[in-house]
Formats: sequence, structure tokens, C-alpha cells
Amino acid sequence: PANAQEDTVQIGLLSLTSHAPSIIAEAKGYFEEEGITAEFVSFQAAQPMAVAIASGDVDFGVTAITGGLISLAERGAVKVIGGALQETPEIEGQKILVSRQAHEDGVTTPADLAGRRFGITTAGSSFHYMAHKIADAEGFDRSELSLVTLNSVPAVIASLRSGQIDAWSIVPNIAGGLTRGEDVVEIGVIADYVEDYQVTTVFTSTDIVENNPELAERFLAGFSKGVADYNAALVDKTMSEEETAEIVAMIHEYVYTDRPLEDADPAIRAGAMRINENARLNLGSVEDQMEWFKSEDLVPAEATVENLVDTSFVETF
Amino acid sequence: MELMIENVSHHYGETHVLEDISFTLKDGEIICIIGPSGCGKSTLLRFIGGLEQPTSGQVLIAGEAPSGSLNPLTYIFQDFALLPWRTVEGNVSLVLEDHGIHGSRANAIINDVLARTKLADFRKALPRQLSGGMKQRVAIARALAVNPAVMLMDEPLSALDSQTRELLLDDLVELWSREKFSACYVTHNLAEAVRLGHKIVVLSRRPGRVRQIVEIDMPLGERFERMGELEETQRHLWNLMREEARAADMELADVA
Amino acid sequence: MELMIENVSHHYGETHVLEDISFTLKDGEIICIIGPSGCGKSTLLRFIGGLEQPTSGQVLIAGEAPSGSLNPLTYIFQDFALLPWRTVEGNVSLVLEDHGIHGSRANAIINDVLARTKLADFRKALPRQLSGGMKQRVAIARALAVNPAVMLMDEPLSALDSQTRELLLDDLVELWSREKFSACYVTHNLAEAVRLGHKIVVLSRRPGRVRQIVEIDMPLGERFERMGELEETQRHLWNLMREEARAADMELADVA
Amino acid sequence: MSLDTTHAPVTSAAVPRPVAPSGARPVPFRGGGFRHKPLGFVGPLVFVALIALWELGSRTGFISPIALPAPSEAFAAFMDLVQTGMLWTHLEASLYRLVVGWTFGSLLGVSVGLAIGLFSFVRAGFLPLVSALFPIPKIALLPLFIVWFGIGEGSKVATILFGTFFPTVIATYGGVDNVDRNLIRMGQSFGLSWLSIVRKIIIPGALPAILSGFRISASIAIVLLVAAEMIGAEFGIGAYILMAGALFATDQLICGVAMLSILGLTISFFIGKAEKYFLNWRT
Amino acid sequence: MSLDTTHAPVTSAAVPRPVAPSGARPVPFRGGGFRHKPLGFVGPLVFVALIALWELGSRTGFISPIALPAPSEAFAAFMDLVQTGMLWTHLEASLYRLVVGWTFGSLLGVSVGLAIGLFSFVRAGFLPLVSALFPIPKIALLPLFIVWFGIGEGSKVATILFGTFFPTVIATYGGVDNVDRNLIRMGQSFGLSWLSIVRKIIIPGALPAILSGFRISASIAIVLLVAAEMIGAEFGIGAYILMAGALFATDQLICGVAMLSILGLTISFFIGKAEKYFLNWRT
Ligand SMILES: Nc1ncnc2c1ncn2[C@@H]1O[C@H](COP(=O)(O)OP(=O)(O)OP(=O)(O)O)[C@@H](O)[C@H]1O
Ligand SMILES: Nc1ncnc2c1ncn2[C@@H]1O[C@H](COP(=O)(O)OP(=O)(O)OP(=O)(O)O)[C@@H](O)[C@H]1O
Ligand SMILES: [Mg+2]
Ligand SMILES: [Mg+2]
Repeated sequence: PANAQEDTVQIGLLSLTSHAPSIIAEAKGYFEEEGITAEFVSFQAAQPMAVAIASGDVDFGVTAITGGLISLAERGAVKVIGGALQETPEIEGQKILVSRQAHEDGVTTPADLAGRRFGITTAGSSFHYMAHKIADAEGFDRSELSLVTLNSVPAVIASLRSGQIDAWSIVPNIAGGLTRGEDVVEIGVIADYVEDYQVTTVFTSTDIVENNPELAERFLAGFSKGVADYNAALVDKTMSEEETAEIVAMIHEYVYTDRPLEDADPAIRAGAMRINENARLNLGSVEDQMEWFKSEDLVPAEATVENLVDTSFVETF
Repeated sequence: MELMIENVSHHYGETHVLEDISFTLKDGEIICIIGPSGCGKSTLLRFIGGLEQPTSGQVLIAGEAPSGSLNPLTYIFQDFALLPWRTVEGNVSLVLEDHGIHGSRANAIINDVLARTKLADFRKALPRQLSGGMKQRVAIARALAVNPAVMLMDEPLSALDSQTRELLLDDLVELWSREKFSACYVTHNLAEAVRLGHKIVVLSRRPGRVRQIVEIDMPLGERFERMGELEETQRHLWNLMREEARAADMELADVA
Repeated sequence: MELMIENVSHHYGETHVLEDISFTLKDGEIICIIGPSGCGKSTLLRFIGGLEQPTSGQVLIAGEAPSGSLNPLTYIFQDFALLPWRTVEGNVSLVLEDHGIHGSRANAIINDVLARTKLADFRKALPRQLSGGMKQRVAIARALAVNPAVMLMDEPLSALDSQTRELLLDDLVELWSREKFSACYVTHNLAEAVRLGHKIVVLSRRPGRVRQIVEIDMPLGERFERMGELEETQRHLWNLMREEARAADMELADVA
Repeated sequence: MSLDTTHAPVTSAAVPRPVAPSGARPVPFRGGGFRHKPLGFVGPLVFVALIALWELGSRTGFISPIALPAPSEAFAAFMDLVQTGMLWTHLEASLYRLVVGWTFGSLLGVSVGLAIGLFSFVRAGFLPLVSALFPIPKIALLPLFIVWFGIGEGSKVATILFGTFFPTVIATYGGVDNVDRNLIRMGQSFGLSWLSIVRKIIIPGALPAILSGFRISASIAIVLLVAAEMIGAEFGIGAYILMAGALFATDQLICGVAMLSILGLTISFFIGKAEKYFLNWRT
Repeated sequence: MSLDTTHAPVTSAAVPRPVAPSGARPVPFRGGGFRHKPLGFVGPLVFVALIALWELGSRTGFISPIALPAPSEAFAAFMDLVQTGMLWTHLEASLYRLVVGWTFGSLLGVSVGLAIGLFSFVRAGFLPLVSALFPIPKIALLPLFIVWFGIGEGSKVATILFGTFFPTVIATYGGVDNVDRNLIRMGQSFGLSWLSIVRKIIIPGALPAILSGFRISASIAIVLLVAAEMIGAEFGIGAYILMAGALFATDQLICGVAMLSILGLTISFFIGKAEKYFLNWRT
């Protein structure tokens, strides 16, 4: 519904394809249709983005559920209002990778990961969660995975390629880039360990949820149109090649900017994962993640899903 | 204007520095204070100038300072105490500025005192360009600029080599002859004391007590020519001090 | 052993410091070098000790150093040059260690020289605990430890107050009387020069030239008592130097 | 001697006392100010007052819990560390890195600094290099450090080593340059060998400067601890702080930061002691 | 005067020349060493040699391209920056942060330092605080800085401001403490007012220490640039380096690091000039 009122919102962005819906929505004028002028704020990592939303510097963002996010939600600063990236059975999902060295050493299935070094960015990150899920499912103790905190994705990549860590798990488009080289081998998929994993969510500040819920609704509306285009173009591939190329070009404005479009194009297209239509949220997955955070003492024991999620905006399941 | 030092005693913490010092500085008179190292001469001079206060006893002023004296009690320091970042001129004007003397009035004073100390050519020089003797001349010029009633001089020549010292001693005598300022002149050098002092106050080793006050009547202007006659006084002073000086020299500083 | 200074001239970059200096230091003789500030006295002494080399001319040694002399040409410095982190004893042993003298042999030497300089009680003291006079005594003890043939002294007393200077002057005369070392003694102080020198070399202002060599025949031991008689020599030297000293003092250092 | 009348010696007791005329007044005192009264009690007082105010602000909600946790919460986080025994694990890991990195950085730094101070050729060749490399932030090199030294202790120790090396070099050669030239000349005049002069005069003379260089390099080492523990550190105070930052556990963050501050003060206290001990010859 | 024979004045020309006996030999020279010959050419030579060796190592594959890019590649990255005009964008962003952060940090630091140096109460209260806060790595506080100062220029400038504030405080009060007490006493003895003494004696006297504090704080500011630009910076040399690190673009990384080094040298050159200008009164 077109709105007379114009609002400027700051949207936090990481240079990842999973943030494409916002980019598309902005470029195609979906936000404008909702009376929203979107401004993007780039971040190098999800954690500062969450803090920036808590402090009111940024209005909306998309990231994985992390300890930092839950911690901020517990303090009444941020709320998850929708879902984004999710593992679905029909689409290629996150991969489990090992270094060539480890592979030759006999790590050929995730069950062999016991006693191996698994790279994560920070404690309480999605990588941390996935690692423990693997351990739980394969039936070895979580402590048998030795987790190496490397603080940034590039550091993890460098460590994996040089064999300084044995394993990692990551979204398919990055995984694809790595396994194409010599140094990294894929040994499994996360979907086998986490069912319908809600990888990333849309979140905003509690202030907006409480005092300006209508803005959040309009944002989600614009965002959802971006999601629909993204899925059509890159996941379901139902769009014409021409339109798809246009979408890819839009994404390239913010992602893989360091390479020319020709090089970035395949990287953007490869292994795109589904983003939930209408920003639907898999509450079951969220609950499972919350349980895991609590079991690992990464969030206060009194943390609840109710404090984290506001279910009034989107459909949950 | 007269200064009276009355029963001054002083302790620095545990150290007993001065004990019951009394003497009077009359108008136009130069008193030399001599005594072994560490006997409290500099401390005493700081009391006289009001820079520190003694544990007991007091320093009194009687009579009015001459009109036009901006700073009746004026120091000349052993280490010159010139501001290294100001020129000769700037160092003199420093002490005028706070009395609101600027511009041509200041200029006139500066010209006058630099001429009297033979520094007219060095107005724009920085202290680092000057020899020790010249630096002390600047300090004297600065002191003259405030028209002092009493000059308080703490070993003003001891940082200079002996030839320069000789030259400045002559200059001091000449300055005094023109304008009879009073002065308290602390020194280790007995020759200086007998050249300059109307009275010589001899202090004992720490705690400093007045051992003797020696008066010399010979006019200052004649003393250079008649040094031979003063030889005996000097020897007398040396005999008074020799043992004390030796003992003071042999003292171990009790720094842990 | 004799030292011959032959036609020594020197430039530091553009600065012409010394010009054609020649004289001879005989065995057992004390030569005093006087001259205005900056005329190159210290520089000349460094040439004599082999610490620097003149632009032209040379310094020659004739004859053998007395046996047992570890360091024939030995300095005593104006600023004492004691290692502040070594005790009195350690400062003396410093100059023995490099000659392989350790343990009881070193101990015997140290005992001897400390006794001769009246320092026996201060063996374990650190320099910072000592007065200036005591520090210079340590430096003298250290010099005596190497049994020098010639002592090279650069204003050894000028950092001391005049009473201490007087005391040390007596000690130097006493040391010389017991053991007739030769010495080159640089000083600004004419009184010191006439008290200690067999010959006094008077240098002119920079570039330093020999203006005159004055000989004094009176035995050193008698000079303190007969200072009056030396007054005239001293005055003669002062007349030689007065104008030059004044001009040297008035020089502006040409530091930009 | 007609004019020169030396009075008969009079003892101090007999020195005539001046009698103050009626108009006499004390000399004005003008030596006040510019001197520091020791007010040791004020420091702790200010600390306590600040912390009390902060706690009060947090309790009343004046200070938002997002902006800053209450000091009591930070203290609770500390007690947690103590009770779980993690304090020692973290401290041990960090101290190991600090000690190894700092020791080797300092040893290397002192050696290179001495060489620069003693040999013209080394100075001319290395000094520009040192000046050029000094201002490089070590944190910028972390990606390379991972490649060069791996993600184990190597890169962490190397970060600290590099950080401490340069200031030590600079302090050391500065110290050598400032050794009293007269002492060196004295050594030469007594015919001391080159080695003796270096060992007995130059090194002790440069020691004060070297020690104050240690003070600086120690504080740099602590600052670099966080950067060093960015790469694959499970334990360590820096890792603890980074984890607290990632989880936005501000209580733990403040607790970790306070630990670093205390560690810094402790080290500087010990260096102060070392200075007292080694430099007791200074006035 | 029988024994005291002053010879008739003889001019220097007439001074009898000693004649060297045959056995005479020159005094042994022992003043060598411990003096620095200026060997200005060696520095650039070493630089050039090192870079040539490095290039050679890279070309021949002796130095793995993962470990270190060839200098020529880093230079190519630099030329890229120049050609795309990004150099100025990055430089401008970084310089703005440096200048603003450093200026305010220094101004505040000098003011607080003067207060600590002049007033016993301030000293007793603040000095322990300064010592406690100084060793805290600013990077540890980044999460809080985002909350406090936002993700805009605020937090970047604040990082640099905090980093420069403390060393400036310490340098300044140290400078005030070291002002020759005799000069202050001289001022008092001439009856100068408190303000005159502070303005005309204490501040100029502390200036050398303050300027050398600036030198330190400037290099700290550069080191902190990378940390500051970790938070949501699109442009800036630090951001460029971080981005290069994230992409493992080692050529860009080395290029950025070299730019920081040059920036550091440039700033220290200018501070040297300022010292020459303001402290020309020093010997
Ligand atoms: N501010 C001070 N605090 C403590 N002790 C002091 C202080 N000033 C001086 N003293 C001590 O008081 C004694 C006398 O010092 P003072 O400087 O007055 O002696 P002096 O006679 O001038 O010595 P000198 O001849 O060496 O100049 C010395 O022992 C000195 O250590
Ligand atoms: N190493 C040096 N390099 C350049 N110039 C020097 C050096 N040493 C001394 N000079 C200059 O040489 C001149 C003579 O110096 P020297 O120290 O020998 O004089 P001096 O007669 O001992 O003076 P003073 O009486 O002040 O001790 C001075 O002008 C001095 O500045
Ligand atoms: Mg004194
Ligand atoms: Mg000299």
C-alpha cells in the first residue's frame, strides 16, 4: 500500500549475497513504493551491525542469530521480526569442508571430525552452532571438536586453505569457490545435521517495534518483494536471463565490488540459497538455536525466544 | 631601607639547617655571607627574600623602599635563571611586563640597564649564544631594571671561570660606586668576600650559626689596588673556616 | 720521560683553534696552561694525551716511562668522570682490571692510593654520596693507581667551591712533594697557576698561540706562605690576559 | 693596615643582636604555589567516588545497561572467572604470550639497539629501516602473520615480539647515544679496551634509557595482547575480551578491560622496582 | 722577590723551540671509535637492496606469493589506487579522522596535563585514573564505542582521540614537573603573578616535552587508524588495509601498510620541523 509519508531508514549490509533482497528492493524501488528511502550502511561483521541497531544508528539488518544478538535482545534493545536465509531440502545448502591435508589424513565424513580443529569466527556464531550440531548428531562429545576462534571469515578461509584448521562449514557460494581449488574438500552438508535451519533473520530495534511497528511492516513488505525477485532470479531461476543479469548487476553494486562484473557474476549466481518468502520465520529452528546457546552458557540462562522474536510481523512455523 | 634578620632557625624535616641567625643589613651596605658547603647560606638568602619561611625567627624590613623601586628585594642567581626562550631584551622586559610597563617606557629602562651592563650590542641575542659572564650580566641588568633596594646574590660568580669572575667583580664594584645599593652576597670565595663586603658574616658548619661578623672599612673602590693589605683578613677568614670546610667536604650524603 | 709539543696547529672544520704551539714538559715539572675561554686549552691537552690528533704538528715522547707505570699519560678531568654506578673502590679498580690486576694485588694498590688521598673511610661509597671535593679525590686516587709518568689535568678544581679548591690544592702540592710526577695543568685560575706551576704557558685568544712562557723558581712547598711575593707575577699574568679574556667573554656563539 | 680593621674574633653568642625599630614589618612571602602537596588519599577517594556514582547511575537506569554495565556486574563476572578457575587459565595463556614475546622482543631490540648505537654502518643501514617499520600497526599485518607464523602460539607471540622490538631498539640506541662522552673519553685515556668500554661504561650508562624503554614496550605488549589473541586463541584475557565483545556481554568486557589495566599497572610497578634496584646509583 | 723570577715578556715567535731528541716517538693515539661517521648513503642503499632482494625472491618463487607479494605487485596496487583516484578518497577520509581526533586529543591532553602539573588536588585525583586507563587497548572497547559514539565518524574520531589523549597528558605533566624550579623561583622573586609564571615560564618550559609527546601521540594515532576504521568505514587507509586483509589481497595489504609507514614518517618529519621552529632557543 502506497504511503504518503516518506521515511528514511538505515539498513545494515554485509557484502554477502544473502543481503541481496534489500539491495534489490532498493534498486527496483520496492522500498520507495512503501514510502521508505533506504540508505545502506556497510559492515565488516554481523556483531557491530547488531550493536549499531541497538544504539539506533541503523534501523534494520539481516544476520544470523548470534550470542550478541540474543544478549542485546535480552536487554530489550533489538527484536527479530522475520526470517531470511533458510536451509530447504530442495536447494543446495551449507557445506562442511575440510582441508586437503585433513582429507588425506582420513577425514572423509563428518563423523571423522572428532578430535579435529574446526574454524569459527567468534564464540556464539552460527559456525559454532553448526559445529556442535554435527558433534551431537555424530554422537561424539562437543568438546572433542577443538574450535579455533579466528574472528573473521577471511582468517578462517586462510587457515583452512593452509591446513592450519581442519574443517569449517559455510554457505554454498563460498564453499564452491573454495572446493574448486586444490586445498579444500567437501565432506558433507549441514542439512543432514540441522533440519530446516533458519540461518539468518531480519531484525530491528525494540524502539521501532514498539513505537513505529508500521514502519517495520512497510520495510518487510518492500523486503519481501526483493526476496521474491531474488528467489526467482537466482534460486528458482524462473526469471528471464536478461532480468537475472540485471539483478546480478544490482547485487554487484555492493557484493564482490573488487572484481569486475564478469568475474563476479558466476560467484553471485553460484549456490544461491533460498530466502524465505514474505520473510517467514522458522520459529522451531530459532528455539533450537536458543536452547543450544543456553546449553553452552553463551547467553544468560533467563534468555527466552519471546524476548528475542516479535512474531506479530510475519508468518512463523 | 634596612633588613633585620632576627633569631632565624630552620629545619628541613629532620635536618637542622640554621640556628639562631641574627644580623642587620643597613642601607647601602654589602654584607657577604661565607660558610662551608651545606651550612644553609642559600636557605638563609631565600628567607631574606621572602621565598621561604623559617621554622622560627623572622626577617623584618624597616623604612620605606625608595620610590620607583618595582621590586625592593631582588635576586641574582648562581645559575643566572634566564629564560632560554627569550632574548636578552625579552628577559629584561619579563620583569617589567607584570608592572604594566610596556612599549617606550620599557624600552627606555631596557636601554639604560643594558648600557650600564655593557650589553647594548647583545639586545637580540638568545642566552644560548652568550658566554657565562654575559649571561650573568643579563641577570644583573634584569635586576637593575626593577630598581632594587636590596640585591640578594647567591654565589653569582661561582659558575664563571676565574678570569670572567674577575671582570664581573670589577663591574659590580663600579655599579655599586655609582649607586649605593645594599646587598646580601653569598659566596664561598674569600677573595670575593674581602673585595666586596663591608661586613662578612662567617657561618659555621651545619647547623649554620654565626661564628663571627668581620667588618672591613677600606672603601670598595680601593680594594683591588690594595689586595695585599687584605691578604691578612683573608687568611684570618680561611683559618676560621679551614677545619669546618674540610669536615663539611668529608661528609657522606645520607641518601640511601 | 719528557713530552715535546712541536708546532701543533688545529682546525675544527672552519674554526681555527690552535696555531703553532710548541713547548717541552720536562721530568718532574708542572706546566700550567692558562688562556681565555675557548682558546683551545682542552683541545691541546687532548692532543698531549693522544685522545685526538692535531691537524698539523705532533706531540712526542722521549725517554722510557718509569717501570711499573701502567698508563704513562693519565688524565684528571674537570667533571671527575667517575662511573656513577661503581663505588669508590670500583672506580679505582676499573683502571686496573684491564691490566689483569685483580684480587689482592688490586686491593693493595687501592688501599695505598685511597690512603694517599685520605679516602680510606669512603671505599664503599657511591659517587652520588660524595661532595665535589671528595669526587675529585677519587679521580686523583684512580690516576695514582696506574702510576702515571705525566698527569694531564683539565681544570681539575674548577667545578669545586673555592674552599674545597684550596684544600685540594694543598693536597696536590703535598702529593707532588712526595713523588715528583710531571704534569700539564690547564686552569683559568691565575692563583692556582702561580701556586702549582714551574712554568706557566700563556695562550692568546682563539686561535690559541703561545703568548709567553713564565717561569717561577720558588719551591712549591713554600708558595702558600709566600703568596704575597707571588702577587706581582699573578698581576703580570692578569695584565697579559685581561683584554683577551674580556674579548673572549664578549664573543657571540655563532650557533644559528 | 690602617683601613682594614679586623675585629677581634667574637663568638656567635656575643654577636650584637639587632633591635627592630618600631616601623619594622616582615618581608612579604612570595614563594607559595607550584609545589605538590602529597594528597595520597585523594586518588583512592576519586576512584571510589567514581565507581559509586557509576553504580548509582546504572541502578537508577540513568546509565543504560547497553552503554555500560554496572560495576557490580563486572565484578560479578570477575567472581565467576575466579570460581570457575578460568581466571588462571586466561591469565596463564596471556602471561605466557606476554613473557615470551616481550622477552624475545626486548632481547632482540636491545641487541639491535646496541649495534645501531655502536657501529656507524649498522646505524646508517638499519636506522631508516627501523623508523619506517615502527609506525606500522601490527594489527594490519595479522593476515600475513597467520601465513607466516600459523594460528598457534607463533603468530600471537610474534605480534607481541614485533610490537616490543621497535620501541626497545629506539630506547637502546638513544641510551647509548646519551652516555656521557666524557666517561668514554676517560675509559680511552686509561687505555681500556673497546670491549671493556662497552661492557663497563656504555651498557651501564645506557641502562636507565633501556629500562624506561622496557616500561614503554611492556605497555605496548599489553595493548597488543587483544590483537594477538584475535587469531585462534581459546584462552587468554584478550580472547576473553573478544568473546565478550562478540556476545555483547558488556559485564565481561569491562571485567576483562579492568584486568588488562591492572596487569599494566602491575608490570609497571615491577619495572619501577627493577629501576630502583638497578639504578640505585642515580641521585 | 728573590726566588720568583718573572722572565722578561717574550713574544710567541721568540719562545724557544724545543728540539726533539733522537729517541722521541709520537704519543700513542687512543681516541678512536665511538664516534658516528655520517654514512647517509648507506640507508637508501640498504632499502634499495632489500627491496631488490625481495623482488628477486618473489620472482624466482623463493618467497611464496601467499607469504608476501612482490614489491612490484604492491606498487601496482598503489598505481591502481592513484589511477582510480581512490588514493585521495582514502587519504582524505583517514586524514580527516587523524586530524580531528589528534587535535582534540592533544588539546584535551595538554589541558588535563597542565592541570595535573599545576594543581596538587587534580594531580592526586586524576593521575591514578590516567595511569589506570592508559594501558587499556582501545580496540577492546570498540563494541562500547559503537554504542557511545555511533558508527559514523564519531566512534572513529573517538578511538583516535582516546589513544592520543593519555600519552599527551603524561608528556605534558612530565614537562611541567621538569621545568627548572629555579626559573619559577626567579619569577616569584620578581613578584610575577601566578598567571604570568604559568604563561611565561611553565608553558614555554614544558614545550619541548609537549612536542615530543606529540611525536608519540601522532604515531599512536596512526597505529589506531586501522582499529578505528574497523567500525563501518567505507573509505580510509585503515579500511583499505582491512578490506585487503579480508580478501587476502596481500599486494593491497602491503601497499596500505607502506602508505601508513610513509604517513608516519611524514608526520614525524613535520613535528621535527615544528620542534626546530619552536625550540630554536635550545642549544
Ligand atoms: N628544599 C629542601 N628540602 C630539604 N632539604 C633542603 C632543602 N634545601 C636545602 N636543603 C638542605 O639544607 C642544607 C642547607 O642547604 P643550602 O643550599 O642552604 O646550603 P648552602 O650553604 O647554600 O650550600 P652550598 O654552599 O653548597 O650552596 C643542605 O643540607 C641541604 O641538603
Ligand atoms: N669536537 C669539537 N668539534 C668542533 N669544535 C670544537 C670541538 N671541541 C672544541 N671545539 C671548539 O674549539 C674551541 C676550543 O675549545 P676548547 O674546549 O679546547 O677550549 P678551552 O680553552 O678548553 O675553553 P674553556 O676555557 O672554556 O674550557 C672552541 O671554540 C670550541 O667550540
Ligand atoms: Mg647554596
Ligand atoms: Mg676547556
